[in-house]
Amino acid sequence: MQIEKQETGEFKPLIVAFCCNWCSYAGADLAGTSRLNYPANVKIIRVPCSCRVNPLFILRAFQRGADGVIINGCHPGDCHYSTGNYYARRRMALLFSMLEYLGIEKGRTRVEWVSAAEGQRFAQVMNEFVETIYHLGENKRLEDLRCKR
Amino acid sequence: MQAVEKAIKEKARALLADGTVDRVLGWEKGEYCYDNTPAVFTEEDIDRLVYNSFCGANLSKYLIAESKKEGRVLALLKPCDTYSFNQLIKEHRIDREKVYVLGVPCHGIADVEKLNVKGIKGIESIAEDGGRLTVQTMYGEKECELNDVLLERCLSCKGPEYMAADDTVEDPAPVELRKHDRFGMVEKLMQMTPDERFEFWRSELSKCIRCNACRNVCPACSCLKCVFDNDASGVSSKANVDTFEENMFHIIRAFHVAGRCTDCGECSRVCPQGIPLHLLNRKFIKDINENYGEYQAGADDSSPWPLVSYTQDDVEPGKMEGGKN
Amino acid sequence: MQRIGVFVCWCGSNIAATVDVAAVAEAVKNEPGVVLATDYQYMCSEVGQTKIQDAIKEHGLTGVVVCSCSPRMHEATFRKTAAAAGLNPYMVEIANIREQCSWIHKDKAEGTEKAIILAKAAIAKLNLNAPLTAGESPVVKRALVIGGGIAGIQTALDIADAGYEVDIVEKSPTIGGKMAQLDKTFPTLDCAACILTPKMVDAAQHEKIHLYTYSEVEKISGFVGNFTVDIRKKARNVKEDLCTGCGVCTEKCPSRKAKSEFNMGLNTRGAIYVPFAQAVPNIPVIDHEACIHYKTGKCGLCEKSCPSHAIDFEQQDEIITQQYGAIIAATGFNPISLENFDEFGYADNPDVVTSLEFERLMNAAGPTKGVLLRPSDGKHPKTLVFVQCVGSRDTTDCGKPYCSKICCMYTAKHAMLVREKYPDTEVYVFYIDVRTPGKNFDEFQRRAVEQYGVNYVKGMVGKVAEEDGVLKVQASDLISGTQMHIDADMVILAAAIEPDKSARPLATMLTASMDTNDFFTEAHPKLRPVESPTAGVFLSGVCQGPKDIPETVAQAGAAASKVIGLLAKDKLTCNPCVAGSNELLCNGCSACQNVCPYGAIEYVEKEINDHGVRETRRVAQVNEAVCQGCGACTVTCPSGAMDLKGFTNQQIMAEVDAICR
Amino acid sequence: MSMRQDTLIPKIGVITDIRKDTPDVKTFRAVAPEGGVVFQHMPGQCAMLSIPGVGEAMFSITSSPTNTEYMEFSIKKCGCLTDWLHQMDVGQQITIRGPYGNAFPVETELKGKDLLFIAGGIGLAPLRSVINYVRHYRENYGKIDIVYGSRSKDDLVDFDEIRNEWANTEGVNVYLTIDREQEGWDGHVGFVPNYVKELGFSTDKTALVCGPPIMIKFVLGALSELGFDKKQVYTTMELRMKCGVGKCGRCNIGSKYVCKDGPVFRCDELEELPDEY
Amino acid sequence: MQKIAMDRISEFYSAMAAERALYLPLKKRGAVNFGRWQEGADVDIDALHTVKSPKDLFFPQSEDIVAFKMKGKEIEIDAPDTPDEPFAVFGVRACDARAMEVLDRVFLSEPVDTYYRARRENGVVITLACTAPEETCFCSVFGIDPAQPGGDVSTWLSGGFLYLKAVTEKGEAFLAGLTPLEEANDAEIEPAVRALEETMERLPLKDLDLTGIDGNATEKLFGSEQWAELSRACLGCGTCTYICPTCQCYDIRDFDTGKEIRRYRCWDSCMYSDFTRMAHGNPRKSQVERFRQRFMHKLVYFPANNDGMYSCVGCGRCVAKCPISMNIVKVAKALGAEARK
Repeated sequence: MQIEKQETGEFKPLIVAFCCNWCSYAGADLAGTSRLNYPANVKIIRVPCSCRVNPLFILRAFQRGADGVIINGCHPGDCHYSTGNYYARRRMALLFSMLEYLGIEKGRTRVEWVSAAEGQRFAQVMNEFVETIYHLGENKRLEDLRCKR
Repeated sequence: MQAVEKAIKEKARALLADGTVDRVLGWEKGEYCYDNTPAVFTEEDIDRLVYNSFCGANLSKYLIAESKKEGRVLALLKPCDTYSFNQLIKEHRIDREKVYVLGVPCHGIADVEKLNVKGIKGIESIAEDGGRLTVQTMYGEKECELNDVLLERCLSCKGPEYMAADDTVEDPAPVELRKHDRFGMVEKLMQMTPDERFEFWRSELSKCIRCNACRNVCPACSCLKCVFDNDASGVSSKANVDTFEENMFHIIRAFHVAGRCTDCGECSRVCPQGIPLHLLNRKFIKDINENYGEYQAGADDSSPWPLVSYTQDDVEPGKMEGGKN
Repeated sequence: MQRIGVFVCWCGSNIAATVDVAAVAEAVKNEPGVVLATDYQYMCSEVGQTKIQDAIKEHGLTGVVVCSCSPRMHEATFRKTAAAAGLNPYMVEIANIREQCSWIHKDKAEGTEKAIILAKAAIAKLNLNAPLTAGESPVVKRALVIGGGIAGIQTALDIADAGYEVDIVEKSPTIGGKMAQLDKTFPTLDCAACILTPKMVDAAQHEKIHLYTYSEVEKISGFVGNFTVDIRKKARNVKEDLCTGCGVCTEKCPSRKAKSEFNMGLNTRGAIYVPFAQAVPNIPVIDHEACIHYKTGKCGLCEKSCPSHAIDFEQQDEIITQQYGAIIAATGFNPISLENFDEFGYADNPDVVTSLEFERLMNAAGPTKGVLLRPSDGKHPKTLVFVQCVGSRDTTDCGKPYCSKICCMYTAKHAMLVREKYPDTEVYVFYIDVRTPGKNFDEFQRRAVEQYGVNYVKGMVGKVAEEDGVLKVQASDLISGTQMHIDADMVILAAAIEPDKSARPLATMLTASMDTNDFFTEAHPKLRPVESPTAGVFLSGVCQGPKDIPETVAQAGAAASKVIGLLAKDKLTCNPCVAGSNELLCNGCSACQNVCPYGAIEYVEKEINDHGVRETRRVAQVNEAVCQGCGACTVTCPSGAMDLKGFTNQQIMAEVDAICR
Repeated sequence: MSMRQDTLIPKIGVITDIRKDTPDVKTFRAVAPEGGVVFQHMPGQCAMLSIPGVGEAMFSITSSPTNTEYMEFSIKKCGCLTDWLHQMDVGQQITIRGPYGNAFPVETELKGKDLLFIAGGIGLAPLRSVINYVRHYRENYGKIDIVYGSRSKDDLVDFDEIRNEWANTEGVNVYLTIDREQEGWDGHVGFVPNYVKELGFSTDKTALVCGPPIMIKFVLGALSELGFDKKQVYTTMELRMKCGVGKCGRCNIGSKYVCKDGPVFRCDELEELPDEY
Repeated sequence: MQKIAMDRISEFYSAMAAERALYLPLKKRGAVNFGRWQEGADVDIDALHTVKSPKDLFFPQSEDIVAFKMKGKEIEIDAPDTPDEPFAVFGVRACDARAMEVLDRVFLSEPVDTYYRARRENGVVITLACTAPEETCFCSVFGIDPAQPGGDVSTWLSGGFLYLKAVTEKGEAFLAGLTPLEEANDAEIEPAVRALEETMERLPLKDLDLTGIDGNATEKLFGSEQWAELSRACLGCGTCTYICPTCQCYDIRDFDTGKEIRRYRCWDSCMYSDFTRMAHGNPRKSQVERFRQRFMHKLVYFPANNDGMYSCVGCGRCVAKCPISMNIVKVAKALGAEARK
């Protein structure tokens, strides 16, 4: 049942999506309730707020073979904790810029603000992101080769 | 600098004598003319204190431990060291009351590695006259300009002002501030293609031996226990077991000091493999300056740093001006 | 190592149609810690829940993973289920295989594969869960309202009516606030005093309300349910218990130079004074600045004349310390200073007045007894020019970027009242936009134009200059595109309003957040508009943002109801998923404190034993009753000393690992 | 495929029995997958036990080499790995490598001697191996005295074995003590060092001491008061160990490696080492 | 003795690389380290010292020792194959060659470390005599002669030629297979050897006196009050340890790849604060103790266990690279007087 890239020869990107509990996780639920399709490659991790996402988590995901990481939070100004996503925005803006500086493809990381009402948008964002990663191909620059063995 | 050294010793003696301080944190003469070691002196051994163009070590980090001890310490800080000092004050790491800061003028610190690269090896002695170095080596006498062998950080000198000082030593012959494009190399890298950048950093970071010198010398990396040493953090590691970890360690280290790094350049100075680690820090500094407003860590001792602040209309992640793709 | 039971729900066919539930259970049974993996049609049904409970007892489970619908749906259900079987409710994790799996994927193989990964991630996380206990903290059944304007009064009354003790702290000698200074109120034009003063009396007489007037909050510590507040009760130099409010002293006082605050400095008052006749409490206070006794040591007329010997020149400030369960900020507003608006000549011309000054000039209890006379020469003004948006919606340094919201309406009111009382006057109103969204508001403003013949001119006044007792007003009419020159007798400026200056230091004491304009920030701008993000702190009135009286009263009531909801509880159950600091790792750098939106983090000096090394260190401590569990602190902490229970670094990393296997 | 051999590569041990000795000590019985002991050892030697991914740590082998059916380890719960071990069920596999370090000189110096065992708390674990060894070869040794103490009666490890087997062995005297009075305890109350002094053993014995560092310190004092020479006293040490073979550089005290030159030291040898433990 | 002209040196490299994997000093972004040779590699045999010593080739900074697959309650052990690739390392200086003897003492003593042994057996060490020692060099203090660098094959640079001479049978066999070499006379390297001897006389540290600092000095030196001052500025980093050709402390750690647990060992440093930390305490609580451990080990404990052999070879790497310029020379000088008292 495991995704075996070698087996099929076809590239199936692995996407880790961090969703804040209050907006985007609910948005993802709404996408589900509305039966809106997006690829199964996306696996969601629930966090209380986008500001809970540590850069270490993102790098860890890449290390372990994720091909893309997306962080979803409440729209700026709508954070359940009022300021969390503002901090997340600064942290991620700087982190992504640094990754780009190190020559890591820009498209592999993304932040999207998705509200609880935006099920449609959640599905759309995921579809787009998977598409982007599909075009970028396998993550080779941040992975840990030991995890491949 | 000899005049400055003399003035430092005089001030130190006076402050020790009148009980203002009970010890002095400075540099001690080494085995050669260039390997001065940070040291703590008292009245008895203050003669061993040295001050010249090889006193590179930023002493501010030692004050974390020194200010925990009894009594008051006289700390010799070069202008750029005072930024680190301030940042540590801001983070409540140094007990300001227990430190007497003596600002000491600096004309730039010479980099022995750069002398070696110039073919000046087997150094026996170095005479300093104004900006000129006369080096006696095992293989003959060599000469060079101090300006040609300065540490990377001194090329982008922050200037002769002290951000914190209880007293200062006058500079008898101030030198002109060097003009250098601090972010030139960062920009050059951003002009490269991602592949070229990736290759650049791979070839640099693959040299890393995880000796932690960059971390342990860094005044901003002053955690009691680093995440990379903490087994419970899930990312601890003693060695770069794979290419990824070489990246990860340095990305996270740069991220953790982002907004707090004063660009003191100690990381690059101490790296045994000569990795230009300051280029990581400067990338963050450049991004912060351009997107969140000019910010110099350590210019004051109280303002919240950029990563613990925000504005409602900050730039969106991925939208910072990057390089060509 | 945990002993984990995994329960895969079919949700009828909702899950089972696209996910092979049996295969999921089979695939996870060898995961670390798993001792049991099974599936059932409806885990949330009574039978399903019983299955879980039986398994907990039978297999000695230390944790439960339910693969089912969204945790937003049934996490609480399954936590209760587990708790009933003796398991800590926080040892339950949900793998969302319905909303985020079966409902969005069509291919069964694909859905099953994903469900297995989601289940494994939940198991990996659960392996690192620790039992959490929700802490409890007692609630002091007393509320503190800071500010005694209409907002504060209304909030206090509502809370007191529900049976709780309320203290009002008001810095001026009387409650009543800005509303007491108003003449009529829009859009109904009823008299402000007539509707306000009864409320002031109600508050004073309410057995549950205690007024601290002429008092200020000096120190606040503690947290929701249990604040400790120091209140400085400034010396009035009049003994409250003896004073009968007869007013003899105020009449006898020979000092007459102090400007009346109540009348906006348009007339004077004595050194011992009551701000206005209906003041509550009706007890005078001595203004040391103006008092001859304090300046020269002589006089003492008031003392001699007081029939009840209530004057006490020696009286000192008093500090009152009191516990509160909730604090309501109702600090109100002030018009901004117009000193910097040179173009209107406010500082130089007494006949250029602010709208609030104009209120006093129109008020029967005002300096002119309600007759409109211009301040410079006491003559009847014939031509009046009203200027709106003075300092509002102004992005220069002099003004405020926001709309002050009330000016359009009160200007219309003023214009209308002037035209009604003095039909011979010519009234101009200069405006940028007229904003009248509110019940009967637009009708009101239209009446001013249509019935009362007020000249509304879209445009801004460029300059007001006095020339031979006439105010030369230069303005542009944006609609006709012409320059206007009006010889006015009075110019009335609708000054922007700003939060009272006491709000900022109060916010600091409360660790409540403020926006850049010093208005208090709400916990959520839409859903929690009367609460501060700091638990136990509530917002009433203009301190939260510009608003008119009805809105203020509505918000005051809303804040009161939130407070009542809090005070009705004997104990507060804290969210156990809060941050916690590992003191061995804490550097004491304050980064976490900087990003905490709730002021939940404190630093203490503490002796630490770090693997045998003992030293005093500055370490962070989280107040679990205040922390809401956002996790901002955890990421800002470089050493990882700060972690979030229920979402620890290790747990999230374990989920990442499980997903990326 | 032939299995690569290196001392760092462990073997598999299967847990066949778990006994809860005290609230925080469990004794685990392990056998090789094909049955029998995982490897031979001598009393006092240690083994590295590990759960891959959780941790690896050194534990003394508490079973006697005379038992060829299984090995036993008494383990106190005090960290990540031990927590894990305490949670496991019978049938779980763990990895074991060893034996490491020296042993008590049961076949040389101790032979024919009267032996005095002094243990506190979990410190009985390494001595239990010796005690059962000398009980097995009873004829090779003289009189045996065992002083064992703990915080409370619930903290006495292997209590049943002590009471039912050791105390009933010919020529073996067992003296038990607990730190504080406790209901249901009619034995001696008091700290081990004081009890040793009270019992006043004659100095012709050889003492084997193990327990918490503070207890060892005071027992050594007590023995010296009684007139014991340092050459008559053995103890066993615990330091952070990684490799077990004296190469990784972690457990040395001066020029000695605890994992290789120890863990058993005669107290006069110990005295020569720099004070760094 | 054989020789090859320096302008044909790359022929020599390809010839060696054809036989077995060839490692030699390569320059990468300013730093010279041993690296695997391939056509066009930036070889720098003039560099006196590589940053990392050739120790890395025999005792790699990190290496997998075993792997485990966890299946429910069962554990499957998967031992890696013995490293068996034959290789040659060229450009090893006399000091680093001696360092291997030091490491041999540790890893080849019982119980033998089979990982190290395999690499040692598979590797041919081709040393290179120094031409321009620097002020940080003090190998002669340990009786090392940089003109006779040892290894399996010794080489010398002189007059535009590289001279080679097999020292061991392994070396001889290796040389025998290399075609581009010409025969040479031993006397041809004489000028180079003499020049080196003269330079050695000028080294400032050549008279470093270690008298009294030996395996018997524990008692005298362990309690010295100088340790506190000497270690005061120490950052507790691992630079000295990791660039040292003889430091051999290691750590064993597990890495969960998601598919299996890989157990690997990696260099560790006794200078690190957590080196000896245990759950309940740390026998070396402060940097003074850790600092002392490192130097006592090199100068006292190691000689005590190894017939007086110091585990320092005077390569001078730590002298040049310590971020705060505190090093074994300063320590030895400070303690020497005390030891000789």
